[in-house]
Amino acid sequence: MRIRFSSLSVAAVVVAALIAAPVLSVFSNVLAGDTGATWSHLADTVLGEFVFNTVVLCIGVGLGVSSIGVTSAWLTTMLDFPGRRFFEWALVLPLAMPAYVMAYVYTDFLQFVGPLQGWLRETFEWRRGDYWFPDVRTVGGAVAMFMFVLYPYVYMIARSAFLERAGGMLEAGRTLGLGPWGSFFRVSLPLARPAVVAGTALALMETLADFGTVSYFGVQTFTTGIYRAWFSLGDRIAAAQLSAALLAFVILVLTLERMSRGRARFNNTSRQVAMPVRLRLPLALGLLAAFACFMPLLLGFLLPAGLLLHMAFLDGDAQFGARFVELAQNSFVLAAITAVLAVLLAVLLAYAARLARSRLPQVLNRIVGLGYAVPGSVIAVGVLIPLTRVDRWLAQGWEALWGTNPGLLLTGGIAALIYAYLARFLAVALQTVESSLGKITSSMDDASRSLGFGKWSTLRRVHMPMLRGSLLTAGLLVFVDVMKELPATLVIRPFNFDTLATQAHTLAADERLAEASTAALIIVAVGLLPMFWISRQILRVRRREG
Amino acid sequence: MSHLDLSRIDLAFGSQLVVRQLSLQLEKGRIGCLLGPSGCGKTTVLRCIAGFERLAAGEIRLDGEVVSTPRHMLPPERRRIGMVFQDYALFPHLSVADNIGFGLRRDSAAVRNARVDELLALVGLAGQGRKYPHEMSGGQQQRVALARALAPKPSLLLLDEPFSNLDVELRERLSYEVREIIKATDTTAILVTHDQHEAFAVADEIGIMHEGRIQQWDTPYNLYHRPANRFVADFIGQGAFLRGKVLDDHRVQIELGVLDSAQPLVCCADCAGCVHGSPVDVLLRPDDLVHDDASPLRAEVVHKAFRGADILYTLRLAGGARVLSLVPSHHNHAIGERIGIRLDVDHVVTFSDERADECAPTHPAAALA
Amino acid sequence: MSHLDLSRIDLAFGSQLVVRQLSLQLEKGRIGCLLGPSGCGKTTVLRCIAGFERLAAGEIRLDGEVVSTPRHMLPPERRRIGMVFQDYALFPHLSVADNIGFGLRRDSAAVRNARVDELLALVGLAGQGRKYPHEMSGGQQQRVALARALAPKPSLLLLDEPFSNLDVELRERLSYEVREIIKATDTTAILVTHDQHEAFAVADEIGIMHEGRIQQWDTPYNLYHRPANRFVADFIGQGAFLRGKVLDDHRVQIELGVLDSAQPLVCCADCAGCVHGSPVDVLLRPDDLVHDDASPLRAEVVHKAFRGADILYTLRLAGGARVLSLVPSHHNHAIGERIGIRLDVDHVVTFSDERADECAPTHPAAALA
Amino acid sequence: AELNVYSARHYQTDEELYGNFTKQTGIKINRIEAKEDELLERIRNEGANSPADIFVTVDASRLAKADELGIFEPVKSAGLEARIPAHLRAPNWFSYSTRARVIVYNPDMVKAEQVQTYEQLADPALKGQVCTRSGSHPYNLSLGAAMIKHNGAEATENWAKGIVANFARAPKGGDTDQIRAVAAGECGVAIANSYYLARLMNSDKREDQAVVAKIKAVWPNQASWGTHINVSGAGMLKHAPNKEAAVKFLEYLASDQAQEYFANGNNEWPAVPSVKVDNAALNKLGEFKADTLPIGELADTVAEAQRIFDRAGYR
Ligand SMILES: Nc1ncnc2c1ncn2[C@@H]1O[C@H](COP(=O)(O)OP(=O)(O)OP(=O)(O)O)[C@@H](O)[C@H]1O
Ligand SMILES: Nc1ncnc2c1ncn2[C@@H]1O[C@H](COP(=O)(O)OP(=O)(O)OP(=O)(O)O)[C@@H](O)[C@H]1O
Ligand SMILES: [Mg+2]
Ligand SMILES: [Mg+2]
Repeated sequence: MRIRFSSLSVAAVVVAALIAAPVLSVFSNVLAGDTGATWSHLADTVLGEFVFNTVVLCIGVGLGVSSIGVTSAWLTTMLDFPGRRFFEWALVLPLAMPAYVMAYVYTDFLQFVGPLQGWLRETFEWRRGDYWFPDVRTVGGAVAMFMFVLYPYVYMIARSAFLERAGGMLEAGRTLGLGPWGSFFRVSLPLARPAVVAGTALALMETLADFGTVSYFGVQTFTTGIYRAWFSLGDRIAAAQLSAALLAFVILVLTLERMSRGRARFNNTSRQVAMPVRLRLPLALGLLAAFACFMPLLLGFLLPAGLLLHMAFLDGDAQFGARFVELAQNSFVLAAITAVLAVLLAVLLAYAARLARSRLPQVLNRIVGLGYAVPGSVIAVGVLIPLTRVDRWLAQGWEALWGTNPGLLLTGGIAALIYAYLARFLAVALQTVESSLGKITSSMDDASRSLGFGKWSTLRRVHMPMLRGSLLTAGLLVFVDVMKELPATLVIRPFNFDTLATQAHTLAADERLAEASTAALIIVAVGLLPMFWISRQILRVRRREG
Repeated sequence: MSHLDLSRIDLAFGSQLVVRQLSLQLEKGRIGCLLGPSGCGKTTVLRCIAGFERLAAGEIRLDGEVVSTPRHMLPPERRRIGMVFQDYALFPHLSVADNIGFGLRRDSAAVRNARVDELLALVGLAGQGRKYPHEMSGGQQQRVALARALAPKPSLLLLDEPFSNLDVELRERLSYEVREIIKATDTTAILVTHDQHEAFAVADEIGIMHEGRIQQWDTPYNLYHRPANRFVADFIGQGAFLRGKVLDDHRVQIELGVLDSAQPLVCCADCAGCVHGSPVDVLLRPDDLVHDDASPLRAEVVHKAFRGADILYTLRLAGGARVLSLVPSHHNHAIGERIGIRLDVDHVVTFSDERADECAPTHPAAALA
Repeated sequence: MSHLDLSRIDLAFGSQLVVRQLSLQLEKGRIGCLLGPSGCGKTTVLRCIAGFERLAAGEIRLDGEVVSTPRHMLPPERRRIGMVFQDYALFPHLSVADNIGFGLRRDSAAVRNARVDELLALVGLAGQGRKYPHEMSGGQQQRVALARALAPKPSLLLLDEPFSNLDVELRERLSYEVREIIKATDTTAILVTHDQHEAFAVADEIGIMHEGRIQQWDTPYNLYHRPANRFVADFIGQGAFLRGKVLDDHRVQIELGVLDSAQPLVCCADCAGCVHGSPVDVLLRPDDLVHDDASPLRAEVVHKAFRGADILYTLRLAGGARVLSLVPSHHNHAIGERIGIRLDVDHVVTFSDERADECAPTHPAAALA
Repeated sequence: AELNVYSARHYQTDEELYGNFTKQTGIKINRIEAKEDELLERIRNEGANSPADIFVTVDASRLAKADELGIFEPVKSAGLEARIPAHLRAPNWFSYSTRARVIVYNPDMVKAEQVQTYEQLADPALKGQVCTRSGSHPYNLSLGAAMIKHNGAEATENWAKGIVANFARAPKGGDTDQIRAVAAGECGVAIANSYYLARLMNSDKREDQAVVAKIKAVWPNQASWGTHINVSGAGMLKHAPNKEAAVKFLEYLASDQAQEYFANGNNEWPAVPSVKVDNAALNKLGEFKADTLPIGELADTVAEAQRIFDRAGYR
């Protein structure tokens, strides 16, 4: 008897291999070439600082996003206070703000020559050195930037988890003497652990992959180190090795986290799916809660968006007009296609791993997830390597058959771009979907199978509907990420193809921040549309399911 | 003062009233039991007591303190209750030992571990503390839920079908031990169960619920022998109703003869019935009809259920009415056979038949088994 | 050829063998039942049959086709089974009607609706199809699970404690109707239950499981009266063991007198015992001891359990041994009272006592209730 | 006909430059604009099938590096050779515009004579006064590379250490940020690219004018090797599918009109000496002596400059 591979696992392995190819091609450089000189130079001079800054950044951002994200998610799901319904969806908004734009805006606002300090100096007739003012362009400032734009990852995923049918277990906690806070720390939070970890991991991976913000702030991190090895020292291999080291670190952390879960599960064990009634806070506490939700929103969105708007009005992009419709359309189409694909593929991969008896799909999924931690330029090159290779085979084949050279079939179009996005952002969808899938008991699968449904139709008829909220969340996260993505878009896009992000970059890279504000604002605005729609949709799903 | 006092509580889900004007009192250290058909509101009553549901009317007092009214609710965690949920609601992220020790967070680790081990042993799961809930069988999970609720020594225990997934032997042992614990610690408890024997064995007082109301709150003996209405008579134990005519205070004429009651006839409490000549329905329990080969009275076997020690025969009388009889299991008769029976009635229970519907709400599944 | 055929299957969770060398066959249209203490592996056997677990050894055939071996598994959806899960596993995102209609995707909407309504009526939930599972009581959810499994008319039904959360009346009605459906449609079924009366009433054949093995696969009558070993004797029904001495093929001497068996003495099947003079343990069922005020044999009441129709007395004999006796409930005696008893033994069941441990694996909860 | 350009230049005014070429020749231009190193990777990966005809960059050492990778094809064009000075071209590529790395200072804080050369910026007298952007930015690396060529590695390393010791604050931001910081008094002196300065000077925004009013600019090293310049340049690719058009384009870029667009649009100086642009700010900054080192040779020492900066702690 032959062991048969199911269509599901074959599909999943193929998809995973394809998506992981760019990351693997980064790894494949690890053993090539002699990079001893570069390494010893880096180790002697800057590596320590890179590592130190990166660790500080990770710890700061990790603590920041998880505390802001979890607190706001918990407040809006479990309690009732003034403005709760507004905060439920508004807390997502900072997501639309690219971190590097935030960095520009805040720097402009807060730096020595900026309006705030300028005003202070004028009003109080201070001079340099007369007063202390926090400097944004430091590690601390970078932590703040990332914290405020990235906490929505944790907020959204944790919120899904809090809302996901844990009513009975919360009640059990209450009968065992836990108050609302105790329930939070001892029941809700541990049960939401995979979600909080997923959200935090995403935020951290995005932080690790960031180049724009940290280099603008002059904060040397592992990623700026990769760029330095690659561009300044001209050592591509060493750059790849540095990337690989970064990824190894990420794998290590994620693996340790998985292992520490042991055999614990996080699904609902109770048939009581309805959430307990929200606890209505007394006014004073309610205002405090509203304040706690307002601060991240203010700092992560309202203030920077307001500043951008101010700039855009004062002296925005001279090209504003019909061209922007095209840019917005390009961005939107790319983001929408990628979001849909990413969600579908993530479901496929997560579901295959759920059903698999072997560890292989889980390992593959972790590798697929790594794309998010790889700096955009590196992944762009990582995408180009396999893609152009395939392209060349295709071209050769074509030429052998038809005698003409078709040029590059894949790399020439947006397909390559979407592939690159998937390689980078599938992690986002995957983490979201995986954490929610884990909340569905396996008896749901069994029940459906016993009623005559195969794996695929069980997926379609049982899991997908139950995951609806999370799928929308995943789609939204990917959508917004694609809207903001820059390095890969720059290199891989086809001829004469601009997006809002490239437009903003063109100006910002030329140090024309005010003019870049227009495109940046439109990124935010275009991101807002689906965000409104999806947040409403998610709320509706949640409300209906009680 | 009662330890637990529910007075005229109403509870609604949306517009549907699920608990209606329900009152009950329980003294400290007593074990009450709620019995009733599926969906009658038993779990809901427990949830009201625990503080999970907001009352639509009435109030609940614990130790004299008002804990629930339609406007005010003392949070569940401040009621010192322990609850076994019908669906267990174990924590999937915690091992069995951690589940059981969950409510003991104020104790030192040593004390907690000792208590957890003690409870694991009690529920027959010694040494299995390191497993996770999903690695346990249904009945094992149920026992963990029980242990978890007992661990913090609550002053009020709410047990929602805590033994439903256990085998008879384990169920009897555990219910016995839980009763001992409750009595030894002067805990008050409410048990919900579908197993009447269990209710009889464990509870001091039993309430029969139907459609959100308590029909009778009484001792097991009285429920069986002096049911307050036709619903209770029907629900508790087995039996059949036979048409009869009242002869006098102590006697009723039925198809099988004249029943002579030691006490004056027991009628439905709030019925006018029981005057001479009035037609009544007489409840015949399976043990009221004794199998006797020598008896001239004969009935045809229409159904039989082997029950181990005895066989429960469903018999058709000459007049067509059906009655039940419990016969030691070596009297094995075939279906269709006509066997001898004899009346051996101790308590005569009658219900006036005109007003039957009012006396005893009809029950959807009341058809005779 | 049997419809269902498990031959020598093993199943392990990690390194722990949970099902061991288990075999069973069931003809088409028959209802088998698995009885056994909590955690003995009943659910696991059903899950193997359904195709959710991979065998460690052995094979399962359905209609002659091999569906499970350690290397190959026919997916569950191709086995034409219906299963009621111990935890119901209702789909929380679907209404009750949609849950029940879930397996009917090939039918037209009209056919499906008709079937759903029919099943809702069967389980006593007519008109409640639009509710969601979490809006139903535990017992109502259980009935939905039953209806869902029945809806597609599977050819093999696996029922894992399908009535555990239902009241007696409903349970009896439903188990009766499910039996009728199974018989009418020539379905094969395996029922797991903890309720022995239910097992006796519904099943054609019963397997007693213990620690992953089947101890005896037999008819209800034989299980009760001819238990294959001490474990089965202990597990099925109630009873006590008394020391005795074999006199001859038909007679045993015990403290209460000489037991005379109509058949040659039934001993543990694989025991050497039952020769003259050998010491044996004699099983006394509660119905083997009859209460008789006139009898000179006296025993002291040490415990009593009111059971409605009768009271189960635990009695201490002069020699200190304890026995059980089932007495009609109007014979109400107080604890400590000495009452008259008389032997009325029909089937004498004895186990050779030296080799008792080998014959009948001891059972953790085997202590007498 | 078409022409495919991979460009690292991304100035908005380049639109006209390309539009004009199309108008003149009927050749449509397709562009991808990205950062040079990534583009270089793309070209390398695409290999023989690459659609790219022209590669445009804004850093001489990148041009040289690309050349070293062998992706360019030599262009023989008498016209180009005649118009573009020798130190601004190589056999395989041509520069079309130049920008200078100038010193900007705040006369309230430092004296003009303190900041006449790059080397002076390392003078302890300027302690706490110097601002620059990151040392690993190509503009600064290119300056470092030139200094190694002129002064030697050791001197450059000492210089870098001196600069680091003089920092008013850690390197951060872009060149414009440095200029603003000087105007605001956060730093006394900074290094910036000429076109950022010129852009501020040409700006009609009030706050930009306020900045310009507060600062003065210096052409560094007029007495020695001259002011460090960098270039925008381009070359034709080896696998270019449209070689004819590519050559035409390279030649077009050296034409008077194109030079004006190319340079003036971004406040740069045309590479062709004969072309004079009319740019108020550039006019005001006036003539200067530029470094005449063959610009492509900087590539040799860029990596070394980075290593020196790393050692000196010039992040
Ligand atoms: N996933 C699992 N991992 C490890 N052990 C398990 C797992 N599932 C069940 N077991 C163990 O296997 C044994 C048999 O479990 P099973 O669920 O078959 O029992 P059961 O006879 O159905 O019991 P119950 O009557 O309590 O439902 C139990 O001891 C249980 O602890
Ligand atoms: N959340 C809810 N929303 C609407 N109706 C509900 C809800 N919960 C319970 N009900 C209804 O209230 C009634 C009482 O439910 P409850 O759970 O108290 O019954 P129960 O007596 O415990 O039954 P069982 O013995 O089946 O567990 C049932 O008819 C049920 O359908
Ligand atoms: Mg209930
Ligand atoms: Mg089970």
